[in-house]
Amino acid sequence: MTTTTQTPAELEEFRLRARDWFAKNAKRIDAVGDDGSEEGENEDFLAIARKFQNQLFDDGLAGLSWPKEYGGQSMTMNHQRIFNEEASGYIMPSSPFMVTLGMCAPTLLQYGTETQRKRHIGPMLRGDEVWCQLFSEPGAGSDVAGLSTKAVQDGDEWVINGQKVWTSGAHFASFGLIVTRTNPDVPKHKGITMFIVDMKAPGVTVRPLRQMSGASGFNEVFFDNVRVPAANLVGEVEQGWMAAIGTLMNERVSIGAGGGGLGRGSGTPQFDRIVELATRVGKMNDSATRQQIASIWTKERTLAILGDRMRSSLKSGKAPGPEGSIAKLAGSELGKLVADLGMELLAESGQAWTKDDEESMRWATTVLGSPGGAIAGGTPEIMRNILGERTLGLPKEPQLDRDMPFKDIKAN
Amino acid sequence: MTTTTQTPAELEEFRLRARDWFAKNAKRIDAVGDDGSEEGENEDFLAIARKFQNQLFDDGLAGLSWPKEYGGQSMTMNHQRIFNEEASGYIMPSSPFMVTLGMCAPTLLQYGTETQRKRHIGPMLRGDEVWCQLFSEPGAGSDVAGLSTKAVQDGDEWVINGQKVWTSGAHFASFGLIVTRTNPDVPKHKGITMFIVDMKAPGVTVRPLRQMSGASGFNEVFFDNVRVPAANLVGEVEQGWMAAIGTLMNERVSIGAGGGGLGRGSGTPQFDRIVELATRVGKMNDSATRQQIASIWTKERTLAILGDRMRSSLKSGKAPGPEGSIAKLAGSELGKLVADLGMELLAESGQAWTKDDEESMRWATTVLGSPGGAIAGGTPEIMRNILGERTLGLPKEPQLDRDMPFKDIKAN
Amino acid sequence: MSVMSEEREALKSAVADYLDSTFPIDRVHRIANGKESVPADEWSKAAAGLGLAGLVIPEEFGGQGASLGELGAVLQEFGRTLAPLPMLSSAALGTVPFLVSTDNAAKKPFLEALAAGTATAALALSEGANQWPALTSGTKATKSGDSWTVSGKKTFVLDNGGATFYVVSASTEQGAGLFVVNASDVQREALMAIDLTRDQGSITMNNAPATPLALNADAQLKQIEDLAATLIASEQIGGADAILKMMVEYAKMRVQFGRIIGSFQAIKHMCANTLVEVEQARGAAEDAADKAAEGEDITLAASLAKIACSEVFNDATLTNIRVHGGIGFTWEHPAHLYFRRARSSAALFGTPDQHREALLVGLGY
Amino acid sequence: MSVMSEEREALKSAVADYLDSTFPIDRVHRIANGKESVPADEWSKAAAGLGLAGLVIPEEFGGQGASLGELGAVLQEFGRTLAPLPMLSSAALGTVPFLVSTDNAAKKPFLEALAAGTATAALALSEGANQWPALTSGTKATKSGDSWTVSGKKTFVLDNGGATFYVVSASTEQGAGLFVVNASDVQREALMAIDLTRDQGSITMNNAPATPLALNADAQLKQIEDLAATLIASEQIGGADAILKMMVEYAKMRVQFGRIIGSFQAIKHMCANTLVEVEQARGAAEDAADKAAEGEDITLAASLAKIACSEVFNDATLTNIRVHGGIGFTWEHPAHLYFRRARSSAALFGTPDQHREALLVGLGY
Repeated sequence: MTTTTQTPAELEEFRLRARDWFAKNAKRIDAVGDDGSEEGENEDFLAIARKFQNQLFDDGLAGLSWPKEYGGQSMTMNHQRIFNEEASGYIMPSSPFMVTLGMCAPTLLQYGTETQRKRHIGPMLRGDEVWCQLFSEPGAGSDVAGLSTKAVQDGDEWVINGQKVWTSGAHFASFGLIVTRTNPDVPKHKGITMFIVDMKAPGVTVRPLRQMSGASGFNEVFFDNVRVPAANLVGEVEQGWMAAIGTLMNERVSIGAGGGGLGRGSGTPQFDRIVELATRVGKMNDSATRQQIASIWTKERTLAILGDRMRSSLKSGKAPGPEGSIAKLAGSELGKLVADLGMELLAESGQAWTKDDEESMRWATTVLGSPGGAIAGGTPEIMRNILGERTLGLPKEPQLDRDMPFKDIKAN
Repeated sequence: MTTTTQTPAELEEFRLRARDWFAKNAKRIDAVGDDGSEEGENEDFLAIARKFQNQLFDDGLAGLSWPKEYGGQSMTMNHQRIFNEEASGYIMPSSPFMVTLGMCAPTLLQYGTETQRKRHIGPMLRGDEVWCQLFSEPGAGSDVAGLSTKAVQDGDEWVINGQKVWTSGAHFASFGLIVTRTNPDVPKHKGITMFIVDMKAPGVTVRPLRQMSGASGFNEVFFDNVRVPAANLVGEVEQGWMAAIGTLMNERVSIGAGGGGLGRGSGTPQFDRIVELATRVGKMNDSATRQQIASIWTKERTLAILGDRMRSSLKSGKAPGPEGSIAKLAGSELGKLVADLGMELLAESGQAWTKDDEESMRWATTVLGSPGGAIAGGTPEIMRNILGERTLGLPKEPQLDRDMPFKDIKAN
Repeated sequence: MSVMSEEREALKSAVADYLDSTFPIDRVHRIANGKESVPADEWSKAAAGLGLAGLVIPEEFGGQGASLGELGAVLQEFGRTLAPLPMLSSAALGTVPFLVSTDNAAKKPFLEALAAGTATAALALSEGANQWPALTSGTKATKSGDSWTVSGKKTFVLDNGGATFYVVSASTEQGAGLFVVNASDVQREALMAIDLTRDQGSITMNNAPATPLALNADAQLKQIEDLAATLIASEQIGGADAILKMMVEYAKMRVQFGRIIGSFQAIKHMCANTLVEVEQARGAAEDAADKAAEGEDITLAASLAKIACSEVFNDATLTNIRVHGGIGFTWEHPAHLYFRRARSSAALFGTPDQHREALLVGLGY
Repeated sequence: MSVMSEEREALKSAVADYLDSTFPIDRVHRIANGKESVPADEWSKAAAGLGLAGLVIPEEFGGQGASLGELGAVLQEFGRTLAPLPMLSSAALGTVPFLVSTDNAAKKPFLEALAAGTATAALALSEGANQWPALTSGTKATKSGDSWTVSGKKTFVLDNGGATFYVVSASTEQGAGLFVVNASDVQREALMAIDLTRDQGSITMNNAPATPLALNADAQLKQIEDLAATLIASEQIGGADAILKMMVEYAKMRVQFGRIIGSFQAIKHMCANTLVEVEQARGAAEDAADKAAEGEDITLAASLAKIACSEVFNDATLTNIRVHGGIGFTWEHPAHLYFRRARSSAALFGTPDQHREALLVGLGY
């Protein structure tokens, strides 16, 4: 991140430039609840997103605060903030690039070799390279450091065997950042190494993972003797855990800050949606319903205030605080409240509906998506541990596995 | 407990006898919420309770299922059940004897010497001896086995030093069951010994412990070189933990089963009380209020059903299950619901009132009593541990102190 | 913490054995996904073997003459296994209206067919969402000579696709009536349903020939609604109990951070809270079923059971997914089948909010 | 996660130092128990030293001319310490009506006395429980010649016992009005209060001489209610934050089962949940105070703040007792002082339920 100063006039000029760009290139959000984030991540949507990102890059509006030498604009966080402000109200079809730009690229910028950065950051910013993040495993969910995918050195290459899971975008990604176990004889956090892996390499199998709602944005990825050149090592051998933590913290900031422009604006879409439903079923005068609807408004507004405060705080140069975890917990509570009230208001028609009743269908999707929404990206229990230990300074639980060689740890 | 069979006619005869006795000797519950349990435990109330218990004993209705040789009636659990059924609807001023008869006497019956039983059980049943239970300590609350009150043998006596807390009735008790640490060099559960202690002995100081509500049913008890004859040992030296667990389980069954007749009957007193309040403040037509009032009814009824099922289960000879802990958790949830709704309905007058407004005063007492009600007798967290580990069979947490000599354990 | 009689336990256990061997959850999952189907004669075999189809049908009509308490116990097992047989829809909901009716001649042929398992009944009361107890105003029954016909539309009918005949409420010139209509005389429409293990649909009747079961039947209809709430609650508590076991089993097996996750208080307490809710709701469900068996007024007990069982089933199925973490919200895991069933059942025969309101009315407020 | 300016942080910190040294919680506890009393000149000393009494009074009237944002920050510190000084009652609630009024001549003497700390004001709006926003119908103001008198009764007045004068709402022939009435002209009655750290009472006025601050003042009264909710919310969030710190401190120190109890997930997650609530409510409280400082319409923001801060303060004070276990519900422990304050503040100037209803109305529904 560069920190050159800029005059208010320069910033204002930039704002007008961004405003102009959005007016020309983006679609306004007009439907209730339509913030562009629910369109899924299929190939069609990827094409739209890529075109959008290409344009952004070509017009010098991608990677605003990233170094010029890798394809960024070397501008300031203030430019980014202004860009985000102008973006609100427009549909930003950027979700296929969230992992690429929000998690993988920052990790490469920090831990990658010069060759890796020169090679990849530009295409990432341009939307030409989609990346995925290969961390979670079936046996290592909340306990990411418990991973067991192996990488073994073989001459100038490493050979990877194992399985990853919950990989967003693996089915259209060109590359992935993978963490592997390269030394099982040291404690679990100490034997982990990170690589760049070509997702089209022989031995990589991507299988979509269908969620309970029927959606399948996640994948399982199998590695069967996948060979990776030593040049693809990210950071040092057996130092991959720190890089992985960095990636995960970028994820949290990225989700929290609204993912480089994917902010949901200042509206109260869940409130609007529930009011529409309550009005339709004739419950807007029922005080029990009203209390709950008002609670949805308060939670949504509070989350918006939290987001604003987080952005001002980041803007003023403070280190990111616990806001990401707080927002995640508050967000899943809001999600549950909305799903529960929606089901109560719809009554029988929330659980069975005619084919043409798209509204009930959408509500069912909301209800079926809400449990996963609370878990993906870290369970509420893990969030509470993070807040309790890192923010409040409460002691960790006795950790039986912390100093034990990985191979001796009790596992699934 | 004797298990002699009895004919239906004998039981019916007993029922009529009990019914007759209550009609002659007890007062009917007529005021809403007045189940006799809120009258506190002062000396006046003790005199009333003692008179009542004397009469019960003299008329052969105390200790129904306990052995005749110690002053009981050697009847069956069916007699006890019938007695309890007949008791419902009457005020039972038995609370000063709950600890004595529900916890201490059963422990003496199981672990005491023949001399101890002959000496104490009769006077306990007659209401002449009130006992207290000296388990909790300031440093050992949820972790009762972490107690540090010491007992050291000195010839034919033991010398006790330390402090106990949360002792109900210590200010009018003649005797107490105390658990002490007699060996700090073995793991914590293994160095505990139980004694009978004369509460009037030199060196025993009882200090009432005022609760946040202003009530003071509990005490702190200090032991300063209190000498106890070796004959007062209950069970074996260093085998006191098992006896203590027994006492605590009796407590749970006793509370759960309605404490030998102190059952709350089949009514819904909290519901009745909240309906009265909601009616008075004109909220009985407000649907948000109605939903909550109905929830109070459902929880109260569910608790009553739980109690009935527990009694039938005990009656049919099954071992007591997790009902005590379940009822305690459900009961404190109900308490919170009632306190919260009461405060919302009273609005400003729940937090300030004129001297003659006894209703507001009573509500304030409810609100201020509710946090303690949830904690006393075991916190919700401990209840959940018990249910999770004993009932569901989930593994215990890593216990760092389990096999460590007591003196090496980290303490407050 | 059950207080069932030994005979009832024995029946429950026989049904459990049959369901566990015939409909293990993997098979239910395949059936839900349309990869396998239930043999057409499975129900009549179960009827012959365990007497499930005619469980509460009096012996004089070929049934077992068991009480509603037994029916509740059996429904718990169906709820536990999600077995795709019309136990709730036909042997419970579709059958109780006949028990409520006093017209022996009218009900005889239907009950005999039901008891044999050669026919299934479906209860068709609802005329639309957010109306509970169900209205009858949208369905008219008309008498012409000695015969009745019914016209109108009913919806949210369980196991609609397989029903042989329908028990339909309708308005007549003398208040509400209860009629039987053959499936061949109605037009069926399938609904999309959140519950993948039980089909649901609506029927349209245009002057469909109908056999009257009861006329001037407002009181009977109320009784049927109460029984329906009680019976579905029994099924719900069975599901919730299965889910409690599922989460506990996973919590005892899954390792993270070098420990069995059930040793973490967060997980342990989620399980304990579910246990607390389950035991309370079980009490409420069995209390209602027992009162129904005794012929007592179950207005309050039914509402209590439906509230408690809906809430615990909803809560437990969500908690179970939380305990499982990622794997719990995949399509392949059976957790969502129960999650879906819970949300469906909670909405049928009165939502918790509707029953709470009904409780206060029933209590005179 | 505060986003306060440095100046505001400095003021907050100076006030914190003063309160921590002058009113440590042990002393507050003794004062609450009547074992010690606050020196009569403490408030005027604080007024002279830190300028607390006249914090938001314009400089032309002898005050500091600070914004409502600063006032909110200072009130957080008073909420944190429960300091028994009339900061909320007089310097906040008793002062804002004067800021809303445009009658400079009328307000001058009162504001000067307030700023000097030689007088304290009390806001007397309420005429009874369960009426929010407060009615004025029970209090009549009558003009005779050039002078006004007020008759009626007001209640739930904070720091009633020490007030020098009252700001009273009353009905006049032309709508609602706002008046100042001297304490010497009213009859005071103390109320029993759940909050032991702040007295509360009612006043009866019989033709009490009154100075009008605003007539036709319905809009101003609404504004004062919104400001009152915002200001008490600032105090509440300070209290909740103190309680979060108290529970965390105890959880880091107390040992059971050979472990610091804060290492148990049950305790850790209680603390984390409180943190989550506190940070959200802090955002809501500061957002409302900042909007008020900017002169924006705070109808919605004030309700949001009052709801969030009431709920977190109530929840946190209960959780804190749970974390403490037995010791937490003893009289000697300060936990209950906050528990009591929380329940008092939640009920004043609109309960959470009342504000939720108001929010929907404010949003046009």
